[in-house]
Amino acid sequence: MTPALAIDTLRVTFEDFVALNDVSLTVAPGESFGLVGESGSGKSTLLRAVAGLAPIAGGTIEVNGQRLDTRRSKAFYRQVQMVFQDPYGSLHPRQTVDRLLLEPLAIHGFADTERRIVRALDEVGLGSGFRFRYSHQLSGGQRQRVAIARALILEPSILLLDEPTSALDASVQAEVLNLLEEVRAARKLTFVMVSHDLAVVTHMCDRLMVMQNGSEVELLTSADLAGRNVGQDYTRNLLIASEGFRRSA
Amino acid sequence: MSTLLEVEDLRVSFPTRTGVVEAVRGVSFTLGRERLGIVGESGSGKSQTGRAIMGLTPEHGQITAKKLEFSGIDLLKASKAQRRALRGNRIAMVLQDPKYSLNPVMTIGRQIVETLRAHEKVSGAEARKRALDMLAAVQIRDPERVFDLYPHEVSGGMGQRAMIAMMLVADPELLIADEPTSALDVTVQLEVLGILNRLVAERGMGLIFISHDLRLVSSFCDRVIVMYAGRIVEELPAGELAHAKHPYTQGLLNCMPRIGADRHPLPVLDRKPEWAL
Amino acid sequence: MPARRANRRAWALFKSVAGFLVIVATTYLGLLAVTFFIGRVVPIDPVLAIVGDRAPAHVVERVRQEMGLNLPYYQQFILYAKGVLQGDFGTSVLTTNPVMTDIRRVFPATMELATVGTIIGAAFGIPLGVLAAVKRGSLADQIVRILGLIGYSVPIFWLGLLALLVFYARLGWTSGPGRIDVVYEYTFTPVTGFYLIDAVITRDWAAFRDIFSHIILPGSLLGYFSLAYISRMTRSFMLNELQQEYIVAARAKGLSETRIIWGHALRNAAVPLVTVIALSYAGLLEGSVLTETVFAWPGLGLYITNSLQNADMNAVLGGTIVIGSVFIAINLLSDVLYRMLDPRTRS
Amino acid sequence: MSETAMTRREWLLTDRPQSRLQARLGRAYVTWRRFTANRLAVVGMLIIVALVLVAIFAPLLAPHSPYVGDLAGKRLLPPGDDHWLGTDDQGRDILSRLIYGSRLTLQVVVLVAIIAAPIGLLVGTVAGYAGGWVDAVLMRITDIFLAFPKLVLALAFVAALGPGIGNAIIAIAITSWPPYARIARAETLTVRNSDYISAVRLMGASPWRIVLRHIMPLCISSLIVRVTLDMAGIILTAAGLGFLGLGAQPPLPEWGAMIASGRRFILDQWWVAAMPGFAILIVSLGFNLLGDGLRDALDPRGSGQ
Amino acid sequence: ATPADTLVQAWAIDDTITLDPAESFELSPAEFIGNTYNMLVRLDIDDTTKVKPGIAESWEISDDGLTYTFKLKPGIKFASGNPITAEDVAWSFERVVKLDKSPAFILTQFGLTGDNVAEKAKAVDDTTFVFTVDKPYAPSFVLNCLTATVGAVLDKKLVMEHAQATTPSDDYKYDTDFGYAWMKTNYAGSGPFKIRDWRANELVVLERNDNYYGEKPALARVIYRHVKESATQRLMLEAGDVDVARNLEPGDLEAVQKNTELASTSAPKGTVYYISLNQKNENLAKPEVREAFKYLVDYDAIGATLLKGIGEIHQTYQVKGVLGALESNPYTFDVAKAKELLEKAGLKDGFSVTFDVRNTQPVTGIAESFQQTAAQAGVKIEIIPGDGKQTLTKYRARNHDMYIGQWGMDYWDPNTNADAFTSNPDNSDDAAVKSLAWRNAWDIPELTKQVQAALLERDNDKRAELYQKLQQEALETSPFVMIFQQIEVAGVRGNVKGYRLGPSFDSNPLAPVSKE
Ligand SMILES: Nc1ncnc2c1ncn2[C@@H]1O[C@H](COP(=O)(O)OP(=O)(O)OP(=O)(O)O)[C@@H](O)[C@H]1O
Ligand SMILES: Nc1ncnc2c1ncn2[C@@H]1O[C@H](COP(=O)(O)OP(=O)(O)OP(=O)(O)O)[C@@H](O)[C@H]1O
Ligand SMILES: [Mg+2]
Ligand SMILES: [Mg+2]
Ligand code: NI
Repeated sequence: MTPALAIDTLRVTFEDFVALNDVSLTVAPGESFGLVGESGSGKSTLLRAVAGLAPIAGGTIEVNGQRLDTRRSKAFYRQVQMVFQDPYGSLHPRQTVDRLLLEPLAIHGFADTERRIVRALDEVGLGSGFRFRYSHQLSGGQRQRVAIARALILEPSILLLDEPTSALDASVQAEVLNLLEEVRAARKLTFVMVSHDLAVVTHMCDRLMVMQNGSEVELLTSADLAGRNVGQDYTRNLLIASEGFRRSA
Repeated sequence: MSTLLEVEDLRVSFPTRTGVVEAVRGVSFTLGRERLGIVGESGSGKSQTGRAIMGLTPEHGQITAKKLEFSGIDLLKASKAQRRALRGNRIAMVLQDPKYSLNPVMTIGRQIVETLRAHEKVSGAEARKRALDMLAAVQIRDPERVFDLYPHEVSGGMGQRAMIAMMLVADPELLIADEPTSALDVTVQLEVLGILNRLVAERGMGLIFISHDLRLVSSFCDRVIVMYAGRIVEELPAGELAHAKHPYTQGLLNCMPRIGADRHPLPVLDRKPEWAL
Repeated sequence: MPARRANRRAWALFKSVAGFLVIVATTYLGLLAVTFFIGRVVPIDPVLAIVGDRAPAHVVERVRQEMGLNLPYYQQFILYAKGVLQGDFGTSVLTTNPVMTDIRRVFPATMELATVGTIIGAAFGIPLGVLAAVKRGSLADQIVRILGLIGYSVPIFWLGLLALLVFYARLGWTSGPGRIDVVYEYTFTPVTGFYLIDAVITRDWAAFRDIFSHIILPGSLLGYFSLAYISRMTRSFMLNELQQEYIVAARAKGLSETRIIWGHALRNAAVPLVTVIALSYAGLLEGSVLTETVFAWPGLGLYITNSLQNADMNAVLGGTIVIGSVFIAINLLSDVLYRMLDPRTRS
Repeated sequence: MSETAMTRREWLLTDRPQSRLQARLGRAYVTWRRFTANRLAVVGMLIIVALVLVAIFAPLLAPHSPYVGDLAGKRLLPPGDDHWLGTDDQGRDILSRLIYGSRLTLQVVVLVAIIAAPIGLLVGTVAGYAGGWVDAVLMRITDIFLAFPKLVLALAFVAALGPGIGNAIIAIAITSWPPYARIARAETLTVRNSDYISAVRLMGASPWRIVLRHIMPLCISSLIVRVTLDMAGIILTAAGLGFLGLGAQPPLPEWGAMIASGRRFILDQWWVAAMPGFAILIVSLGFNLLGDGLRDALDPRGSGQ
Repeated sequence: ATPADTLVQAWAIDDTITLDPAESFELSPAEFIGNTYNMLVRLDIDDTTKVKPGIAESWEISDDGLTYTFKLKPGIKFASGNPITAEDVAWSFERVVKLDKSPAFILTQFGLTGDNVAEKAKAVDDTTFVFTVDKPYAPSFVLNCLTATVGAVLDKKLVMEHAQATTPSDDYKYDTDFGYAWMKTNYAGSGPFKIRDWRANELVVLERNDNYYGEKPALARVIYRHVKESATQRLMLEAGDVDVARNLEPGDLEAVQKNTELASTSAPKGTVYYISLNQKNENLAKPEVREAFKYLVDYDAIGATLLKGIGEIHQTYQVKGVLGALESNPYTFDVAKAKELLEKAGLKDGFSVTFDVRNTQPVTGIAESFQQTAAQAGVKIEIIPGDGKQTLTKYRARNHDMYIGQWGMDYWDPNTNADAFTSNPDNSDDAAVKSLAWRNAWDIPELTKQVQAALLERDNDKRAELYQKLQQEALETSPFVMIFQQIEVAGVRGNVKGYRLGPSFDSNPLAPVSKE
């Protein structure tokens, strides 16, 4: 079976700075794959490189068996979509939800826009009451739902999620995570999800990669992590830290 | 334990064009030389509570309280100058994000010295020495170097330490920390908390620790206040978090994913209108 | 490893210097081309400036040939560019001096005036802007705003003449048009061309007083215009800074409002203000034609306009290049100042 | 929820608009309310509205002919009963000239705005979004225009095109777009790497689509503000050109030209220059107040708190 | 206040572009040169139809009218101390002719060329200079021409010390520049004052010439400050920062006249203002239209307002005071008459026409007034304002419809204006002589011949008659609507004595001026 996403020795540099250093990974269709690591370790850069938003200096990316050019085709964007970290920054401040959702349909020339918009809003649990609101009239969680709806409206097979809940309250986080799981199940999507929160990643993903300074530290399954079965000290430290403050420490 | 701060029926409201927004609606608590955590979701009024105590409520905001007393001083009656003299000297506050809360065009050293000199008449050399000591106390390895650095030249964790040093250099009795670590990486977060913990213990300060992370607060503080929509819905000792009674508190605890616990879907918080009453 | 880093740094330095040179060179080339183009499209016969209206036709023809105006345009441009590249801006038809000599004479006059104007504008504009921002919405804010807006909106030659009428003719508080009284014309020796400085250098205090009383009126007038701009920008920068978190932090430290406003907020607002002041300075340098007319000030603005009206393109080009250079230099300087004031940009 | 129970205001202010139109109107209404909360801004707007009305109804309002005067009998009369604002050096009624001149003033500012602002907007956004050599080339051109003494440039253009109000407008427009380009570029730079633009890119939108439909609308509000604030400058530049004889053609009652021709009498017949001066002052003030108000209303950051 | 021995004048001197008499042809330098140089003969400002001795003590004209012999005053010196000899005179003539700058034609029209000038303008001995002309011109014409600044006598020794060598070419066949480069900014004359300093657009400083042979001026120094604005000049005059203001407009002039501390003086100048109608425009080419336009100027109103004090209505092209000037102002503002004429021309409903107008006063005001009055007869005039040089460029290229112009005499003789207004030897586009008549495409072979004839009429009275005839003809048929003759005015502080203005700019004398 061809992997949904195959990355081989991917390298991204910003001027002289190496943000991603020869990272390789494969994600099977329908799999949910996690990326963890401290701030600046290159997690977002990896996703952006796949999406064509970061300059690729070396290596290859294959999506559903097809190698990507530097210039992405329109067809590519129907396979791969992305949800960004900051719900306050990823929606155009001057556009209504309706307009936001219409845009991808217009670009790709879909005909039955009305039906699709209504369905997409339903799918993310926002009634049509939200359709003509501006983003500033929405809460963080609602915004993130709109962003997810926007990503899904083109019916991609791969969804890239860059810390989709880190800006949200814990209670809202749960709702969004649940929503993501639902749509994944319903649409048989492949997820690549970034988070700095180990708990979130293990909750959502089957396998995960730990990153540091733009390189891979190790590849683990969620079960490994739950069983504290990790190979590297760096990962172990992350694990300990995620358990909260210990007074004696 | 002597009481340091007494708050009774604190209310903060903001007149806006669409009506009056009540950010804090009758909050009461007392604080001794202990660590008090305030948790609650975004917009629940945690920060405004802290700022009201500091006297940093935005100008058009209105504060009322039956009692707002800091070690015998009635803060509501105190003049502007008196309050200013208290701030930084006896009550201090650490803000969330060092990236925004340090003055970008001043060296870290100068900003620390400035606090000191605003409250005490000390010579330049003396002030510098005390600032360096303070930097060392927040476990900065090379204080001499960091003293002359600008905020953008240090990492987030380092900046937050500098912020703490700046706020503690005049030896306050009460420290309000408003989400002091939520902008930091998990590993760094713990280090900073460790420092705070030690300073509070050593200097015998009172601490109000504001955060939205229930688990973090309960592991760090002695007592926890849970706020919802400007009110306190529950107050409990940190250790008894597991036995929280209020459904809001319970919901907050439950909805977080846990490593190893396989809960699909996650339980979600079902807000009840009566909580806000 | 360190060697490589040093190398890289040298390379980066080289790149930025080279980039800067390319920018300056292309800007100059653009200025040159545009000026040349203007010289050709202006429907004024440059020969007229030399021979006048009453010259016989054969003299007109001869002068036209002497000036090379019968050559094809591209040849004229090459000749023109060649001269300029060799630092020869030619002679001004109107004054018969080499253009650079003229400019060396008129430019300090304009620069002195603009400097005084900017100093006045900044000295009053910044505090007023700060005041308006701190007391946002108050009466003081409105007054500063209206004062500034009037400065934006009033025709300068009108205000200039009124000022002359009041302060010079009626009250006699200041001296009149010109840079210096004729009495001093032959005792006072210009050194740098900046008369105030020259008077200090030569310790001619009587002359200094006279020069000062001449410059104060046009200087204040220009100062008012730059005040209008500076106070407005100061206000908006200050409002922005006062919203920042570090102001809250400064308050939390117990600093006095004065210190917070002047020491923290303004210190940060100063960073973009430098650019604003530089821009307003540049604006005064080139935009003072009308003031110069009213105050009989022998400056660059008049020189360029006059030259343009006579199609004296050498002079126009020289003046333009000088203003362009000063513009570039001011930009550069404000960049440097920006860097000095804002530690984030030095790394 | 029943429609009838809703007041119009509630309908506009609802956070659950039912249609595109309602959403748009609601947004406009909020902006309008924010704007009207600023009293000075309302004053500014009233001034501009008055200007427009005066321009429209000039023939009804003007008591005399703006063009025909009585050189021999009524020259340079001080303000009085028949001529409220006095007469000029051709014996024409200044008030009538001012009233008709409002048409020209409007024409100047409107035309400059619709020529210069779009040029600046396009150059700035394209340069900012494209980056690389496109940016370098466009910005170089902008810099050259900026480094060029503005008056020389305007004079040259007017000289080349021939004098007259239309050409003065073109000349002013040509010299005033570079700052707009800079603003638009700066704004574009801040948003071009934002997530919401990345999101549009991820949809497969072409660069042109992104610039035209997503970036430009963002720059427009700050541009509108800036243009409004520049109006005074534009009127004054037109006046300055008029002062140098390159603006409006006589006998057009262009305010700047009126000041220019009246300035000869400033010491003895002050009203000839002062009246158009006041007119310019008031209208500029109006535009400035309006611009200030618009800035507060359109910029969500500066408002509210 | 100004120093007691210094006269400070505020004046727009931005037209000074050279101080070399061989090249200078503008107004303000004429005054500087007139006061700092000497010519063979000078204009008598008390009777402007006459000339009086300058450097020449006396002169004789041969019977055939071709040879003029000048006897120089003995023992006189240049400001440098060098003696003035006939050789200096001859050399000055040679220099003018060989350099051949704008005003050179004033001398070369007598048949001088680079090749023959040495023969035709010759020093016989130290004090005798002989000038030979090619035709028996009217002596008044020749002598009048010699009063022009181009006839200034230069200090040959001094100038040649600063001369630069040049390489001869087809255009310029001489190996020296005759001190041309140096003379642009320097001085080598013998007048009552010498030029000490000239800073373009800033100031000109004249200083007493202690070597002057005549009566020494009372003033040690005269300073001209460049001030353009009339209002500014007036303020400076009132404040006492200048002693004389030279560009006062009617309103300011009136105020000066009312001020008891100030006085004013004025003199008609040799400059006329006119509206010209390009005959290339078919409407304007109709004789009735030309005449009608002369009825459409509101002369009285303009004269009483816009020109008050600075000009007087003058409908002929020769200025008052010059030989043969015709005093006749037959036209008045008469719309009915104009309409009648237009109807005769088949333009009953009027027509549209453009009007190039320089953006200075009083021409703009006159143009606007004309625009209004012409509209009454149905003529729609579109004014095209422009900078001076710009409208002039267009005018010289005959691309205008109407133009409002100003014409200053080249030298104080009726020929100059007759030649400009009523002579057009060749009306083709590439004509060699481009007079004002040519610029307006007014083809007048007959009048051109008359102008030539007047030049050779040696009897002054007859000559005057010829010119009057020419003017009468122009008055009726020319495409020139003559409007006024300029009056130069100066506001003067009360303590200045002896300040007066002459008929031409080179005859505004400073030597008699003193201050109390
Ligand atoms: N456009 C860019 N230009 C220069 N450097 C960049 C750019 N984008 C990212 N980087 C650098 O690349 C490194 C990796 O960044 P990245 O955003 O991928 O980190 P991350 O793992 O997502 O961190 P975080 O958890 O903070 O989001 C960082 O050091 C960052 O500074
Ligand atoms: N200046 C203000 N004007 C009007 N309302 C305000 C103002 N500042 C705060 N509020 C409102 O007060 C309420 C409480 O705000 P506060 O900042 O205390 O929340 P918080 O609990 O600190 O939330 P967070 O976790 O997001 O920091 C919010 O609903 C907020 O909208
Ligand atoms: Mg990231
Ligand atoms: Mg908060
Ligand atoms: Ni009337």
